[in-house]
Amino acid sequence: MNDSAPLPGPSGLPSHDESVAYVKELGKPTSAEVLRSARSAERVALQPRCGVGSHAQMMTLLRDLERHARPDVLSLTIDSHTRLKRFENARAVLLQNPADLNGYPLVTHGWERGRELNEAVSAPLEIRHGSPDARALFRTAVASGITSFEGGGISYNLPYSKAVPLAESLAAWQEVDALCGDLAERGLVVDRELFGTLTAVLVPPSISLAINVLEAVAAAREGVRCVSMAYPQGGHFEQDVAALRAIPALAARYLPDSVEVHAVLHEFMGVFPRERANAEDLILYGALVARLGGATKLITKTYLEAYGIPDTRANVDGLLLASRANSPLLGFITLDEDRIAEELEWILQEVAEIVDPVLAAPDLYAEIASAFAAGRLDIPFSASRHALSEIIPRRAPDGAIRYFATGSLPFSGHTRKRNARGLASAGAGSAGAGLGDMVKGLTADINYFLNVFGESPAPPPS
Amino acid sequence: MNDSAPLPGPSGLPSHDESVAYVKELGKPTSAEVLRSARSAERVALQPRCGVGSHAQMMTLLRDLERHARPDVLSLTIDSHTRLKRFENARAVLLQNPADLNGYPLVTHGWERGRELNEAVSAPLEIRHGSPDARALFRTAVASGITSFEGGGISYNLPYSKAVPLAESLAAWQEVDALCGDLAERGLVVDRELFGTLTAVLVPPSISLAINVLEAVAAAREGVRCVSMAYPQGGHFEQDVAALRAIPALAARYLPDSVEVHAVLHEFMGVFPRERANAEDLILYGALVARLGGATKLITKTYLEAYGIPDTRANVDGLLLASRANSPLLGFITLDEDRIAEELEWILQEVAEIVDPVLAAPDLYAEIASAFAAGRLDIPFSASRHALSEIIPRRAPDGAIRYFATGSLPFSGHTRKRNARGLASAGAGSAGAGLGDMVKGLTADINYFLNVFGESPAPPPS
Amino acid sequence: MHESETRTVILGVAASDSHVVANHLIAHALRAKGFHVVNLGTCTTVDEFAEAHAEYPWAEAVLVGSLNGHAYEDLQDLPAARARGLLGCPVVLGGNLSVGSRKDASHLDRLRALGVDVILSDPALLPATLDELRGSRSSGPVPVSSTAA
Amino acid sequence: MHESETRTVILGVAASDSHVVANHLIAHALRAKGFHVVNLGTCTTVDEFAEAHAEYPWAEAVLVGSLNGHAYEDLQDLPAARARGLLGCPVVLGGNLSVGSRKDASHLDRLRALGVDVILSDPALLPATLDELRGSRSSGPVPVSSTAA
Ligand code: B12
Ligand code: B12
Repeated sequence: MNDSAPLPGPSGLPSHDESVAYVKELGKPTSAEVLRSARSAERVALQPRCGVGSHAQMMTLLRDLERHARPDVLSLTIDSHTRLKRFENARAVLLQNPADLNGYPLVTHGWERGRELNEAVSAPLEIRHGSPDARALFRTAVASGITSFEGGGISYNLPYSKAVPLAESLAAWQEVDALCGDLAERGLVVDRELFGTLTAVLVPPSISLAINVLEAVAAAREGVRCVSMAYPQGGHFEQDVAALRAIPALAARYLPDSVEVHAVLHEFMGVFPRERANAEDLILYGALVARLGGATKLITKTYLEAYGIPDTRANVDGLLLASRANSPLLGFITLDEDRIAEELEWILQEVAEIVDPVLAAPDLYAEIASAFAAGRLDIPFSASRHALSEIIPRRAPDGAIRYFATGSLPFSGHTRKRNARGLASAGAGSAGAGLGDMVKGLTADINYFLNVFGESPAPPPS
Repeated sequence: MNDSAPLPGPSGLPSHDESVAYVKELGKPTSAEVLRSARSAERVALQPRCGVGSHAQMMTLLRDLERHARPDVLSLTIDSHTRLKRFENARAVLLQNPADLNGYPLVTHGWERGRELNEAVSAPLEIRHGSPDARALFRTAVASGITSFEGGGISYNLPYSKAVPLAESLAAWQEVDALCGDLAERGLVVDRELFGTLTAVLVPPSISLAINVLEAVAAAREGVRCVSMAYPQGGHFEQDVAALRAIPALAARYLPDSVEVHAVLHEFMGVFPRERANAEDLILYGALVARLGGATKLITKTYLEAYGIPDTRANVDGLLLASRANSPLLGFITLDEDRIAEELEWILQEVAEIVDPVLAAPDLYAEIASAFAAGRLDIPFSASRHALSEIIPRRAPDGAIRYFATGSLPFSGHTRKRNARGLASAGAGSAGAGLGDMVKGLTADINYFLNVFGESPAPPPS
Repeated sequence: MHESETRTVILGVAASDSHVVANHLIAHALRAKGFHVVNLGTCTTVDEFAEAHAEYPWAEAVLVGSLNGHAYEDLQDLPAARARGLLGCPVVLGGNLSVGSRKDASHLDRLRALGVDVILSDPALLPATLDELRGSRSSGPVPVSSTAA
Repeated sequence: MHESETRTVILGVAASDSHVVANHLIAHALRAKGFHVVNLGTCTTVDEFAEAHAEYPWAEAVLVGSLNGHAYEDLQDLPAARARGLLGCPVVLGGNLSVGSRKDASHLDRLRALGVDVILSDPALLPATLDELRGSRSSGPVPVSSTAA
């Protein structure tokens, strides 16, 4: 509990059986159980992001969040040294100034402290990180009795690292998934949440969902039994609702019945308004999208999003505001169902065009790697060299995210035309426009909500 | 500013011209101007209830509310001694323990202190009180440069006092309205808000609106130029939205074009849930009703409603939560317009059946008094002997408020049948049921939102 | 002391207070249980309660509601009335008894000090309370601080 | 010192940081203005920046983005590199430069102490800043703490 005391040395991890027994004795539900009961109660489970470097402060943070906001699941957000396996850097910063860490270095702190955290609160914990190779972290998490683990061989590689080959991350995550399979056989279903949020900014729904499907299929093959597919709120209501509703449809089409699938929404993950009132409008909006789209879980934001990692109070306030979306008094809201149905059809069509050829290949992992190399699979704004980022998303005049450039995605002519049509009226498509104009247009699309709220695009103080 | 200093003695009030000039120099908009600009911006103006006995604390309260929540209009809620002209009691409590007052005794403090309050904030002030005879209070308010004044000869008598004859309160309010007419001619339009909220609990929309119409017609005849018609949220979405939308329709039908008319919603004024989360669901719901019903202004509640007068922080939180309803991101919400249109038609029909005979009489004031004496006009749960309270409201199974007993209201057979039909399925109408059953049913209807949220009907700690 | 067949109570809302919904419901409910309810309604001063008690000296209790937070101020005249030998029956008080959202116990103490005999929060407990008061009355003096709040 | 016709800059995101959207946009924008942008992308260590500078010694500046709050830790090796005579050009830093939502000025000071020459928040100011740096460079040593942040 005392950060200035020497850190526990690398210690032998308990066996899977011991960890499963530990979870059973913990006396709290697993993440999978919480998700299942939220779904059957038709409410959206809420989860904050939270992670600080110091163990003592992490305890306090979790306890305070639970006491004041009663989230359904709590996060251990891991620092970005740990996610890149720079454990020595994490240790160095931890010893020098834990407040400089942007997350909790679980591997460095060790699983005994993980159990301490787990025992401190009654909500189950999830590890949120961004590791292309999360094996050490996963083992520490299981030993800590933590029942939900985010990531995947694609979604925790391309947005998070520069040069890790996909083959490597896919293999590492295959191992994590297989460990989950083993745990499931021993009686512990770990919720494996896939990070369909990707690079978060202007992600076309069909890209997010296609990656979700590929990782889910891979996970299911290794014995994973509970999959959460996450989608980042894009900002266009009917498109976002359709994307969430696509998740059960995709699960039915691509996954065995034995796998439980949940839809997770990330409240808007792009440029956030700076004014508190505007940020709160956006937070509530995101929560309503989750509710009306039928998401099982919502990952919340705070009014400090534009500024930096929020303080506890802001995190609590974000959760409480989002929980208004679970109000029993919103039955009066009806939606433009025709428009949603149309978006849903398009999304399912695009996802099929992207994933069907990949799933038809004999070796899924090899095919994923070579499809990314060739651009048949792609994500916008890749942090990694191993995706081409030839696809360019833009917003249509109504705010929907469309493909401005489809790169080498194996899209039908019909899909391509529909996307072009959506953007044509935006003037975004003027083929003659120079790079400068394109960057200007993209920037405006990224700053979408600033425009909605009439905030200037000036960046927050560094 | 110092409550222990001697209170200012009764001092000569400035002339109307001096007060009008003072308001012009104040450098802030009048309430009428704020309402007009909210309406043209299509946003709901927000206003808290607030009033404490001590002058210094009232200053602080107004400033704190403004700083933290930027309401569009601020209230001076007056204590209930002052509203009954028990000025000596107000003075006694003020000197002994100002915290024992449930509002600000403006007459006792005097108009110079009223101006101090007015100058302390940039939002215009409204006096909210409940005085059957508000003449002294009105004169003090005008001298304080306060540009909005709530009440009316019916709505501030029947819910607030036991034995004041209507002829008396109507005459007192006729004087107040005439003073407003005089001020309007001198260039100051005072917003006269009518308290259609009445006894607040289970008020059938057509009763609230009928009283609004009668008071508005009376006010317009005396030269009042800006009328706010207030309606208490009943809890049924389509009915409440229809009631708000009825207000402009009634204004067009019954009032001259020269009178500006605004719709005001009171967030639910009945038994409030005790749990903070549930109370906040109800607060947000009320704010959404205001927005979607096109109200110009919303009077907010707080999560402490069930307990007592809220502290400043709770009041701020209530305003901030309600302000989410002004979000530009709610355009996705569509409503059951057919259902709303149906309710609207019913409401307009019922109001016409109530008010048309009264307005046809040669002497409006005399007719109002004798109609109440005969039950042709009536309100449920009257605090006054001068209304019969023969009408009994109940909730239909869908939560809508209907007439269980229409008393001596001059309703058509059609209206009576429609109301009975609405309730029939509730089993509320079983004519043979005893008084005990009726009270049980009424109590359940009053506790409606406790049931929605699954809270027990146990009363809050006294 | 006069004892009628039907039991009588005097009901009303405190002097500065116009909250009347609970008052209506309590009157209905007690009548449904067979009580004769003399309902003085809202804004009832201590003097009015005393007059009513003088008119119905067999009334078992005076039931006062107070919601607006002014209970203490509104019952200021109770000690004087009692000193004059008025209101000799138990005074039962219920509602929201002080201004503000966070209540401490002291505000109840000062009400008892004024002479309030019973402080109740749930009106459903009134019949049982009245029975109990009648029981203790026939056997001895008015209990001074029995409370269910 | 080699001066090519087209002006060259080295761009990248700090060592532990994968936030890349601004990086893409800045690269595009500078290219649209005619710059040759050597974009090292995300997760770029000080050593990698130094290697790139050794390869493009005529580069006018190294532009580092840092969003995840780890700027200080990620630039720990900058003094050592400078001591070895590497990265002789101005280092311009921008983004979200410390962990947390309430920033005080001290975190900028410690970055300057590491050898960061310019701290900028708005990337639109980059071209003007680069012009200014070139101007002051031809006339004297690298300015140590000009800042527009
Ligand atoms: C409706 C209402 C009004 C209506 C009343 C209409 C009428 N004539 O009845 C109107 C709008 C006129 C009104 C006005 C005011 N109100 Co008002 N009102 C309410 C409200 C919203 C509901 C009350 C109600 O009818 N409830 C339904 C009935 C059935 O329940 P109840 O009254 O709570 O009573 C229960 C118990 O208290 C108990 N009980 C009640 N009486 C008795 C008596 C006995 C003997 C017993 C045993 C039990 C008992 O049994 C009931 C059932 O559980 C409450 C807040 C709330 N949501 O509860 C505020 C509230 C009571 N009002 C309040 C105030 C301050 C006022 C004003 C003074 C405001 C002002 N300064 O302008 C005015 C002035 C009125 C006056 N002169 O007294 C405050 C009281 C604050 C405090 N104690 O700290 C409350 C709590 C609101 C708040 N949170 O601030 N109000
Ligand atoms: C999208 C996003 C992500 C994506 C990034 C995808 C990708 N590969 O790019 C994902 C989901 C992967 C992600 C992950 C993380 N993120 Co992040 N992320 C964001 C988010 C929501 C938007 C960033 C963005 O793309 N903005 C659009 C671009 C155009 O603007 P920008 O990056 O803000 O840059 C502007 C300025 O800073 C400046 N600028 C940027 N670079 C440069 C360079 C120079 C030279 C100059 C002059 C200017 C400049 O110009 C830009 C335009 O104004 C922000 C919060 C927000 N809403 O802003 C958080 C945010 C940056 N992330 C944050 C964190 C903590 C993380 C994580 C470390 C969380 C964790 N512990 O798990 C991880 C780890 C990533 C890592 N290893 O570094 C924090 C940083 C906290 C802090 N500094 O206190 C933020 C602020 C969120 C928050 N409020 O907590 N994130």
